[in-house]
Amino acid sequence: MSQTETEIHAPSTIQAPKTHELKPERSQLGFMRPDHSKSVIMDWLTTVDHKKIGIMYGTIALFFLLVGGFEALIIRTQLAFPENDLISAQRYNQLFTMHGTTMIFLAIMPLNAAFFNFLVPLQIGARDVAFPRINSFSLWAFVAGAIVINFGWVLQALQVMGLFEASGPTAGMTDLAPAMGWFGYAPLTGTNFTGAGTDFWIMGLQILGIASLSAAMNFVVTIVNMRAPGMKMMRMPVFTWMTLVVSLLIVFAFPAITIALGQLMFDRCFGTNFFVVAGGGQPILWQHLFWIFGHPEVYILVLPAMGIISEILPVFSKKPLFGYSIVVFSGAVIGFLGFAVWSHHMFTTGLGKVATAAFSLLTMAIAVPTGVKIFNWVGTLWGGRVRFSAPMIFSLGFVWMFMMGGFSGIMHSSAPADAQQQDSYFVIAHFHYVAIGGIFLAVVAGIYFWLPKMIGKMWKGNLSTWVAIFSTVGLNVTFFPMHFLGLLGMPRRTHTYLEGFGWETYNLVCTIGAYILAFGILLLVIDIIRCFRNGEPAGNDPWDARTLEWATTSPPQVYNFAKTPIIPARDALWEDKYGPENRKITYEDDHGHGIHMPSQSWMPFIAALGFIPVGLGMSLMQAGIPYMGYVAIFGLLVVGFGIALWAIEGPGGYHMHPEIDAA
Amino acid sequence: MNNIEDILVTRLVETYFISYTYSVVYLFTHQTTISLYLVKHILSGITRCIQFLSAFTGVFFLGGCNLDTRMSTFVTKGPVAETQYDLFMLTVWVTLGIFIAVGGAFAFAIIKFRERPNDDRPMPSQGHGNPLVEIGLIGASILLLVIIAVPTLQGIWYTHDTPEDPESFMGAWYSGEELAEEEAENPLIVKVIGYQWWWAFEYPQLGITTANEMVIPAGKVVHLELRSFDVIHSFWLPRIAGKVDLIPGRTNSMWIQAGDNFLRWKEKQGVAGPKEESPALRADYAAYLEEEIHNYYYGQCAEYCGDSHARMHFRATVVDNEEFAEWVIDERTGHGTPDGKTWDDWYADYADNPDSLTGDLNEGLKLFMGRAKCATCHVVKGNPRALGVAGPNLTNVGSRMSIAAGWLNHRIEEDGSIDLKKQYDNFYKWIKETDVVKPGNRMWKAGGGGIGELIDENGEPALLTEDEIHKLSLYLQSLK
Amino acid sequence: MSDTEHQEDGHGSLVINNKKLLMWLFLGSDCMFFGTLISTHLIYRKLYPESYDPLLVFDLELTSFSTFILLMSSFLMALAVSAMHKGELKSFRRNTIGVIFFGLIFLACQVYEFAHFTNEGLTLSTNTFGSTFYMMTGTHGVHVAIGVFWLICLYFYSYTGKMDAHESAIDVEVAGLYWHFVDIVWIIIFTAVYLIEYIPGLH
Amino acid sequence: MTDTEYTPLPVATDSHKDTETERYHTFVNLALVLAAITGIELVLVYMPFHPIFIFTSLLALSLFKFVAVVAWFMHLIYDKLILTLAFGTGMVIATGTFVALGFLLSRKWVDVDAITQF
Repeated sequence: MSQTETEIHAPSTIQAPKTHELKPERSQLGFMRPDHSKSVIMDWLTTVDHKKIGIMYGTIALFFLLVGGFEALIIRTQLAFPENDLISAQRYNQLFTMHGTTMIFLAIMPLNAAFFNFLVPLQIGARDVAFPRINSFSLWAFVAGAIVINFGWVLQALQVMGLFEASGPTAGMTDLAPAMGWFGYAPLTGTNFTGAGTDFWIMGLQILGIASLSAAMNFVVTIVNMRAPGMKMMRMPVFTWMTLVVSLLIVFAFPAITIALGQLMFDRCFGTNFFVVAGGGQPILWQHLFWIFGHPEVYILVLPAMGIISEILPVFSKKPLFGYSIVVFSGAVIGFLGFAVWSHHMFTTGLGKVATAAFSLLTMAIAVPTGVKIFNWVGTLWGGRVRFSAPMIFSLGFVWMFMMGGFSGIMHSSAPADAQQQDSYFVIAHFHYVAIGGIFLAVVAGIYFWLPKMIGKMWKGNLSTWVAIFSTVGLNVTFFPMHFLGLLGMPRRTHTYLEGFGWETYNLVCTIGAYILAFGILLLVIDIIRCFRNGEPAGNDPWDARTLEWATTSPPQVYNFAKTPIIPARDALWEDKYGPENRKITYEDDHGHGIHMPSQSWMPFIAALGFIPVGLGMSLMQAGIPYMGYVAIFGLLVVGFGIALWAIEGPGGYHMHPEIDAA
Repeated sequence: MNNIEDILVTRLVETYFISYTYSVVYLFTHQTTISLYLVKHILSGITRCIQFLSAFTGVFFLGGCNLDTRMSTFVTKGPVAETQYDLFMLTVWVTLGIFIAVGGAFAFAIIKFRERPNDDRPMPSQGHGNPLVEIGLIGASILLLVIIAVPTLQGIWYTHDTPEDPESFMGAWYSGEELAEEEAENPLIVKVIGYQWWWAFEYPQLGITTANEMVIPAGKVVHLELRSFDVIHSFWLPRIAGKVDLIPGRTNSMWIQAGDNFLRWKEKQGVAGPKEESPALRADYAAYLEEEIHNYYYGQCAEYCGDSHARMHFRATVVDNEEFAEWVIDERTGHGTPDGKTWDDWYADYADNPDSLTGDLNEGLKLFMGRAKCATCHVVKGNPRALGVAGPNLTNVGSRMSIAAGWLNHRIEEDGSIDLKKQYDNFYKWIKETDVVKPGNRMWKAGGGGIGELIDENGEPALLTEDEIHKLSLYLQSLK
Repeated sequence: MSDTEHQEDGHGSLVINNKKLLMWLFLGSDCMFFGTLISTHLIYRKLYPESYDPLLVFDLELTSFSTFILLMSSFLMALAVSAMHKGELKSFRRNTIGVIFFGLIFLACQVYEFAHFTNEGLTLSTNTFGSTFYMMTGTHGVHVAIGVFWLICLYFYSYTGKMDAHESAIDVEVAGLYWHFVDIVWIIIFTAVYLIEYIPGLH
Repeated sequence: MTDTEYTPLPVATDSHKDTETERYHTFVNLALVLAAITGIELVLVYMPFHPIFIFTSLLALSLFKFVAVVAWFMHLIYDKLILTLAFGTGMVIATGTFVALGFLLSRKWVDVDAITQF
């Protein structure tokens, strides 16, 4: 990775006033800290730099995006023709389960986390996040969760190659990959219906939950506490605001799923009766607990996208965001109302009239703040000077497609109409318009916008236009017909369908669209690689942007800002460039102390990796493989020791003196 | 950015707008010609290039655009589905309005305010918003939502509780016998029970049970009690009603009605006065039911329920009152032995001298009771020893238009009769490769009791032979 | 313990101590954890009031005793935090050892209670009451155990001489917040799970 | 902090000590009150009052204990508002969820036949 260049840019310490050699020191445990390592791998594994962590999140998430996309392509290929037998029913069910899980937890959420990590400290003028080591822990816990959740695929691949067989001690290993849908409705997740895949899924999600929770708390503290002087809450960039709202949503929504998954795990491993009908368990309770988490989760996915768009549109219209405060406020309202509408996923479960009506009305209410955002985006363009650079093309596409997704959302909010749409392809169309037309396009817009900042290289050529054409055309060819499919009665999650129901043409068109979309994503990957390999130096502010992250170098130095900026206004950089004299950014004097940097550490990495034996051990124990309980306990000990040593080793830290460079 | 790129991108954005307006509009133009004219006026100023694009989109959707399909929610055949459809269309019109207004403003802004080459306009004003505009827009969106909300609430109340409709009380239309006194003031009740992956339909008032193909009277309210045996399923009969889930540990209910009742039908016909009554009107109403409602309806499980979720269909046959009564009697009577003996005699022969029972049907029945172990899981009304309840009730299975929970069909669409050849093939296929037709099925593997696990005296696997399957198929076909 | 890395590098807008804010956020989140657990328990109680009579196994004297113990430990914790702020290390140690001791008594009571209930025939898999009860009180017990472990660490850390009235006071205060939270959760559980079962004729 | 330039703060100012002493008295009083309330609760459940009355009183008393511990032992009234917000949001959402679930799940639709445990 070109990231090694960052190291070269690092201030040369020889010129520092005190001859201050940057050498690793010993921690309070007596070990050498892994600072200033020459080994690139060691440097990245132990890094606490929010920018490197962000880039790692992004890379892994893009990988899983491709994995999830590949799964989707197989699904679509299977459905191209009626009564197709390309893959078996079980394989199909595994694919759509893992497609949903992968896209939500392993692709979109970490992509958002990548942007949070990279941008938030830069946007608020901070050196790093509040707890850099917790940040590193979050990343590696996410990786551990991803490994556990996908472990079933590995076993299945081994099984196909003849290297693994469910016999002897592993006889209980049936259903290697999860196959109960990404919301795992009980009692299908019970031991009488599904096997080991469900356990991998439960444990993997549990670990991902820990990763998300720790990251989210970290970001709330960062945003509340670490802002540069003058960066009042109402001067923060909208993306930072949305990060704050999303982090709070994670903090308050994830416990519900954690407990629900815990109960499910107890049902499977220790014979409790939470969702076991014969023992009095009510599967409906799982649905409630899941959606109490699941609906805020929808906003966890989509609010960062809205934040990205709210950053890009002003830059390329040369105007401030229209109605900043109301956009921020509506984001917060969406977040809060998000906790009060969960049952609209359950209109067909027989909630009763009053509850159905209440959730129906609340769902309509949540359309208002969402609409407000769209109005404000249009207002931002109005009277501006609209430049069609790559990030802008995707942002405009986002507004368009997200609007489409929003409209089918309003259609769902009418509970009786939803009785026909629920669990049909209409729903699939709706949330893919939101997820691809909304979130994916916004994330791509974000990549086009910020990658020059992240790697210091500018995009080459106009491939982005083709990416936009293929991905939006592909998305619409794939998902627009699905509205009709759903209304013509095709239920979702069916691995095949009979001829004669009028679904054949639509399905074929959808499949063709999926390949067009896939081609668009392929072009995106090519474009990113081209940018890495051939990009020209980007300069600090290639887009004539407005917010603070563009005030520093591209890529930013490890300490972000040589001197702490003092923020006089919203849109700090814009005011600095074009505003009156009294709104220019000034810088704090550091009194020659240098910049205090946190030390790198192995402990978060070790503690997080302990989750792998915990997850796999618990899952395999449920499948009846001997000694696996001990593996799980061993993993817990690794986690515990990692955290304890992390606490004892002390935060460390060293000083850098960039002022010589800055001069 | 250079000139060509600029034009290209502008075109791209225009293409977004136009192709979308058109394709959404197309959905609605299908409904009435008036809206078509309206839309034509709206689109009248658009250039040739755009017309070409629209034509392209039009052809694209025209190819597969038949909205009157088996499970269509567009062409409804009952008040519940109709209410749901009307609400859907209301949301469509409202959102279409918003789409045109906001999308139009959006597209206008993009085109009007785009940066032109050598643009020497002054820097845009750095205004931060306009509170009046904001509040106005919020107010407008709330107003639009109220337009949806009020009918939604009415719809929720209407579709939720089974209505008290005197015409639908069993006493008012059911001519068969053996109806308990207190049931006369109730509508027909059907208990729907979901299994992995088939449906049981019990008629508790009539003491009958059928599977996968329910029969209901036209124009009458039917109250459904929904339960599940194992995992969550969902009852969805799109043309008659939206779905309600079957959740284990819980009883849900819903009501369905195929076709309007007399009162509602009169209202729609514009006949003055709800009390209006005449034999001619009644005849018209009967004709309406006969022509538009009596039919064979397709339904499917709509909640993912495991391996063969895709193959968990069901059917509803809507019949008139007399046919319904006949069907009930048929179901109650059940079946005799193939050659008219009493069951006692047949069983005596079966025990003492099975070889005396000859012919394909008797051979099939012997397999049914014996080697193939069908009777351990299936009920055949009449047969005193076929009492298993783990699988679908097979009474009159030969009269059903499909087997394997709607997956294997033998209905001739033109006249609604059974294609006997196809039916035989379906039975044969189903028995021969149950696990292929429906992976994970318990009829094939039930922990030692399935037909895929049959063994001979030595404990060796001994699946049914082709000849045995042939005889079983013939026997099952004869159950009608 | 010393989790905050470089809050000193935070800038002028520093509103509140990082660790403290983090802990309060965690507690807000923990409210949802216990909220979900207690909801599950009470909902199943409401759905199946007749399925099980907890008075068969409950022992109000014991539970009241452990409630009292936990309340008092919370009191001592408040004193320990106060002592740390004043820089009185000895007083801190004295109070902390008291908290640890009371925490251990509480845990012992819970272990006894679980063993007693199991002997009486109520296990995890007996019915929904068993499942929800054990999981809820067990999760609480795990919280107590982690708290005890944390305090023991702090206690021994106070002998290393690395404690100071500034940073360590915050560490102790954060541990104290956690401990108090464990106490308030028990206040709710004591009322919602134990006491109301004794109200005659409520079901 | 292992910051080399770090200078330990003076232990505590006098005024700081005074507030701590003041708090000390508050804590002692509060502990007594909490113990007393627990005693009252214990007695209350055996009293021959109307169940609804007892239930309401118990609710109020435990709520008081809850708020008292949060406010004083956990220093919330001495601290910044934002901490109250962080914790309060969690409490409000948790309580709201509990109440909503209580309404949504009711005995009347339970399919008792399906449950074999009792």
